[in-house]
Amino acid sequence: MTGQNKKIIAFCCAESAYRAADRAGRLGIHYPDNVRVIRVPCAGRVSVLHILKAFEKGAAGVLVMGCQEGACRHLTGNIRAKERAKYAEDLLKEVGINGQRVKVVNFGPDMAQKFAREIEEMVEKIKEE
Amino acid sequence: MPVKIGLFLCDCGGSLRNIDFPKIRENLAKLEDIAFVKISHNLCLEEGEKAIASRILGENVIRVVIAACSPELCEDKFMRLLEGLGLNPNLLSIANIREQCSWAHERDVTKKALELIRMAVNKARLLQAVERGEVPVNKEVLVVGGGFSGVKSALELSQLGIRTTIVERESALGGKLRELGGFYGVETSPKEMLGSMIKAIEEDKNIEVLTSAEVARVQGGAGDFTVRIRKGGKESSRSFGAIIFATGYRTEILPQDFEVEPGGNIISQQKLVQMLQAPKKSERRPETIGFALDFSDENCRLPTLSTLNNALLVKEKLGSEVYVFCKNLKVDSEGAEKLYQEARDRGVVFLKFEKPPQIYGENGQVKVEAKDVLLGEEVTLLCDLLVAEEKTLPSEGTESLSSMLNLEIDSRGFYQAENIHLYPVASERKGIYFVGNCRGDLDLARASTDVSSAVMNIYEFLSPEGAIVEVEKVKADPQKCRACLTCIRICPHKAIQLVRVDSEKWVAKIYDLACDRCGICAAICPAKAIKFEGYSDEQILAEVEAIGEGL
Amino acid sequence: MAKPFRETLKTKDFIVTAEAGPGKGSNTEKLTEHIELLKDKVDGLNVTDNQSAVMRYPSLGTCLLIKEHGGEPILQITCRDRNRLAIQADLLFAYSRGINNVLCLTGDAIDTGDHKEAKPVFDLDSVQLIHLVHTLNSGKDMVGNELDGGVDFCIGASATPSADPIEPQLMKFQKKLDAGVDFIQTQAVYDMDELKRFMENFHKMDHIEGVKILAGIVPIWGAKMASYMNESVPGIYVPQYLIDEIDQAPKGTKAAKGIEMAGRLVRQVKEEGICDGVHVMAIGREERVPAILEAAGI
Amino acid sequence: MVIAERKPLGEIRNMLAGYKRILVVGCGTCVTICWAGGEKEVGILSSQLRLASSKDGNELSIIEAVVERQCEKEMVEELRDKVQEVDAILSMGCGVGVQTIADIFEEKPIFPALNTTFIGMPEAEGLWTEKCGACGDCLLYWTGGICPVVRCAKGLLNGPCGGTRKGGKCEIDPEKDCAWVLIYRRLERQGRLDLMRKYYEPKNYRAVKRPGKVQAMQA
Repeated sequence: MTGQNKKIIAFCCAESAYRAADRAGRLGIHYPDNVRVIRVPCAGRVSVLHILKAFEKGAAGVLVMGCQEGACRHLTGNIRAKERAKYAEDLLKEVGINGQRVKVVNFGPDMAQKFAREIEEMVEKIKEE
Repeated sequence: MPVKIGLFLCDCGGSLRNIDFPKIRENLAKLEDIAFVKISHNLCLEEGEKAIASRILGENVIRVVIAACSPELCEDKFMRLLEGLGLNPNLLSIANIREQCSWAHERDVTKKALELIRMAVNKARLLQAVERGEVPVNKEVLVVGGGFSGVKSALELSQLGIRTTIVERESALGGKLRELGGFYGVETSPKEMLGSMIKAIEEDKNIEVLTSAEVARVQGGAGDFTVRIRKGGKESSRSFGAIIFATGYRTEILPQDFEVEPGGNIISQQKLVQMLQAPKKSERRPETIGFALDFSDENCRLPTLSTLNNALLVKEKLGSEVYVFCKNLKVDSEGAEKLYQEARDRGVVFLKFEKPPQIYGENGQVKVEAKDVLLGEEVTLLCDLLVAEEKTLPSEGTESLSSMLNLEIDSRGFYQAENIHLYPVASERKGIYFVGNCRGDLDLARASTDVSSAVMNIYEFLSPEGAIVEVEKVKADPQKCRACLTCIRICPHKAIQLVRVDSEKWVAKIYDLACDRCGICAAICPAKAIKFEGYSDEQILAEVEAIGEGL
Repeated sequence: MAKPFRETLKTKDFIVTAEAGPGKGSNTEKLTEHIELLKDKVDGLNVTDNQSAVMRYPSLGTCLLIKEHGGEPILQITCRDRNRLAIQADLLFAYSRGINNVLCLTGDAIDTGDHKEAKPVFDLDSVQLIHLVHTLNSGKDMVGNELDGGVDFCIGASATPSADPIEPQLMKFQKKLDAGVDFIQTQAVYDMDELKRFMENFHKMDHIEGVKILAGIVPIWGAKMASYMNESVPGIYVPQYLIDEIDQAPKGTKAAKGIEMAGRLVRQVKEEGICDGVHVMAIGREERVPAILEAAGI
Repeated sequence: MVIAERKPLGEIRNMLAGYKRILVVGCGTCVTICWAGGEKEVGILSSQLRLASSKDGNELSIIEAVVERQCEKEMVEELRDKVQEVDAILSMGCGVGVQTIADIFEEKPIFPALNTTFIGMPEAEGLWTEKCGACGDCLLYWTGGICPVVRCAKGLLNGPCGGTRKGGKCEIDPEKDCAWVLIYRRLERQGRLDLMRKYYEPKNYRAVKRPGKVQAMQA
């Protein structure tokens, strides 16, 4: 089931990554269209269960996009996201899925280029297998 | 009766050409809980809003999905629109089919748009209403620290009709006001300013002053702090709606910067002021006085100010030679530039150096050697007195107070503002504010602006509208909560407390006023007891579910 | 036949004991060689009991071997591998075969050995073991039953002079003295000042009449070996200056240097009268013990 | 509080080999508090199992449930309907929960998803350490409230052993404080060092006849 329809789910923090995605659209910066953005109030809202369920429902890759470290309005949101992604990676490795398919990325609200690049990178990664 | 969902699609004036709207309508109209699918060109304009209103009122729709531009732009407007129609604003789900779909890709993205809308529809099915309500808020404010900032805060709050209590550790109010020599360029001297302030405090029935008193413990959250105050060996507990920290700063001479032991003819600014104000007959009038500045510490706004003030005071009272050794004089404080000019006019000599000068004691005088950058040569000066450079540090107790209240402190030990640019006076805990020098070295003018912005914040916070919140938007279910304390320990805003439910079981309670809606607790709760309405696990997973469905 | 160790303790002014470490297997050839080599040169020959929790030929078996060769064995018993029933039975058997010196030890933890998944016993600890031997000596077993045929053991224990912090160790040492011991064989000592301080403390303790202290000497044969011991052999702290000294010795002369250094320690203990004797633990290099004693002028 | 830790997925999948319909049961008490077997961990393990089985191409249907307290018969009884629909039960409770379920639903095979490790307390966020070994004869009164039976690697009553490392660390682990050095320091601070000087008889290791039983008087 996984990897078959090659969807990527990006949990985007409303304060930074989501705005970066909007900005990419506004600036006409294009990126692969198999990403589905889910808006969350903070990267710290994304739990390990969400990441695993995303894979279970057919996602080929999951990105958790939060603010720059130190710039999180909730102080520890992005750091928690990083720890949880590490836990999710171990859980996926146990299942036999390449841990690289989960990635935490730090954004400023204006990093439109970076948003597009991260999507392309993940699309490349899921093509390899 | 299945949930009735009204679905509005906006083609942004027909500009979203790579989305086939009729195809989407035909696909989604089939779903039985979709009441209607309305395509329009300009939902953001007056006309579009009327269209939404008429369709919603026409059919008994209880959930609304709008596929349009980014929620960052249109969410608030549509929520207010729904509220106007008597529909709870949280029953709205938005699909971003413009910035993150049509504009983000060239080729036809009807399939992606459909999937984004299905995601929004799946989420909409599970949305629950969240009522707004007023949280009872204690209208009294606690001011910790009775220096300039503390007293000024109390006075300004009182003018807005807010009762305050000042807790001052020393036996009298005033703090640094009692030590400073003068605010040159400001007519009233610190003494007179303090005097008038204290008179105003005494006459003001809105302000209660507790001197030689300390904060022992603080519990509760924004709008409802329970504070135990220790005075004269006894502890009493009071409750307050907000707390202002105005605990100020302390200065310290850094002995290791000098080969010579401080004391004797190396003195502090404060000692110089005492000598000038009450010169003892016995002391010989010092011929030359030197000031040492910013050897080791760049942030030295206050030392620069007190150096300039005291240099002019010396010129006025003693007329002795005055030298100022500095690396680069920071004159960004209010009126500091003018002060510097006046000092130059009065004959104060400023010596600029790269490396810190060498300082030796020599038969009762202080010898200072430094390479003057402007002259480009080694300069040696003998002074009768050297006023040493002082480092500004947070006042004692900042460390323990901050850990008691779980507040962040910055690398130099001062209180850490939540966001140094946008909310410099707010802490990351709602209802707790920092003013004046307890958050970094600020001059008088900056301290006053701190006070007024904190007072404005508090006024708004304690006003009736300020206490309106979305009630229980993030809620811990008492049945499922195991009181494992995980959420309480990790909440960055300290918005969760343990409370007794019907007087026997301990559960976690999230204080709506203090909660900043980040959801970190909901993600970490091992019992999945915390529901974040609008971003609950079920709602997020419903969006994920839509991704599998495809066309 | 060698003199009983209890007599030697009373009469001899500088007592020397050594340690025979059995191998892993039933072949006792090498062991016998060591016994033959050492039995006449030392006043007592200790036998380790699964040293460092590594399974080996049993301590009791080796003691019998020593008896057969006319040596004076000192049975070491640890509380790690046997519960109170097994220990009492072993002691009865040992005494019945003429082994009447016992060194009561707590024993190294299972984790330091090669059977890391074994169930540790530690039904008793070293102090309780000393009390147990006294109970048996008085003709009764641990729960008060009369013994048909008693025992009379000469009892020894160990101590750690260079422990850090030292106070808890001294309290434990006092408990052992209170329980009553005839001799003490300390853990490896390298720093003579530390040993002297330990002895000063010892003289201030009570129940020390007639108790002989033998300083533990563990020769080092190389820097790597010494730091390994520091890291993973319990109770051993080789100071850096000694590690550097052995390190500087050119390749090939490490053995001689080790012997010389050990000999120097033994001589210092003897000449300065710090302790009543030494206990040389050559851990796998028993053949070098005679050379060490020679180097020390014994 | 009982502390437990989840078994590796591989070990769990080996147990479940051949079973098509599984009931994964969490427990809402101790193992929720120590993040091992609460509702969230039930979701995570179930998701892992579905992912793994779909990856290997064999179908597996999982029902998720959480019992308030798995060591109470009445609470476990509520699973009866769900148990009918499955071939095997995977319990995420502690060893007691697994066995309570096993006793009630004897016809269905029951598998533990956790390793019950010890009775302990939270040391830091996400970190629990052992404090009590349930030996049935508590001696904390003379050790200044530090249990040597559990926190000393050899469980000595007349400690410390000769193997303590520099700085009062334990023989088996340089990071771990020697329990007896901790006891010494605390008793010293309280001025009760005579408690440590006293000789203590060998412990009665059968204070509780195993498996233990406690019969309270009728309240």
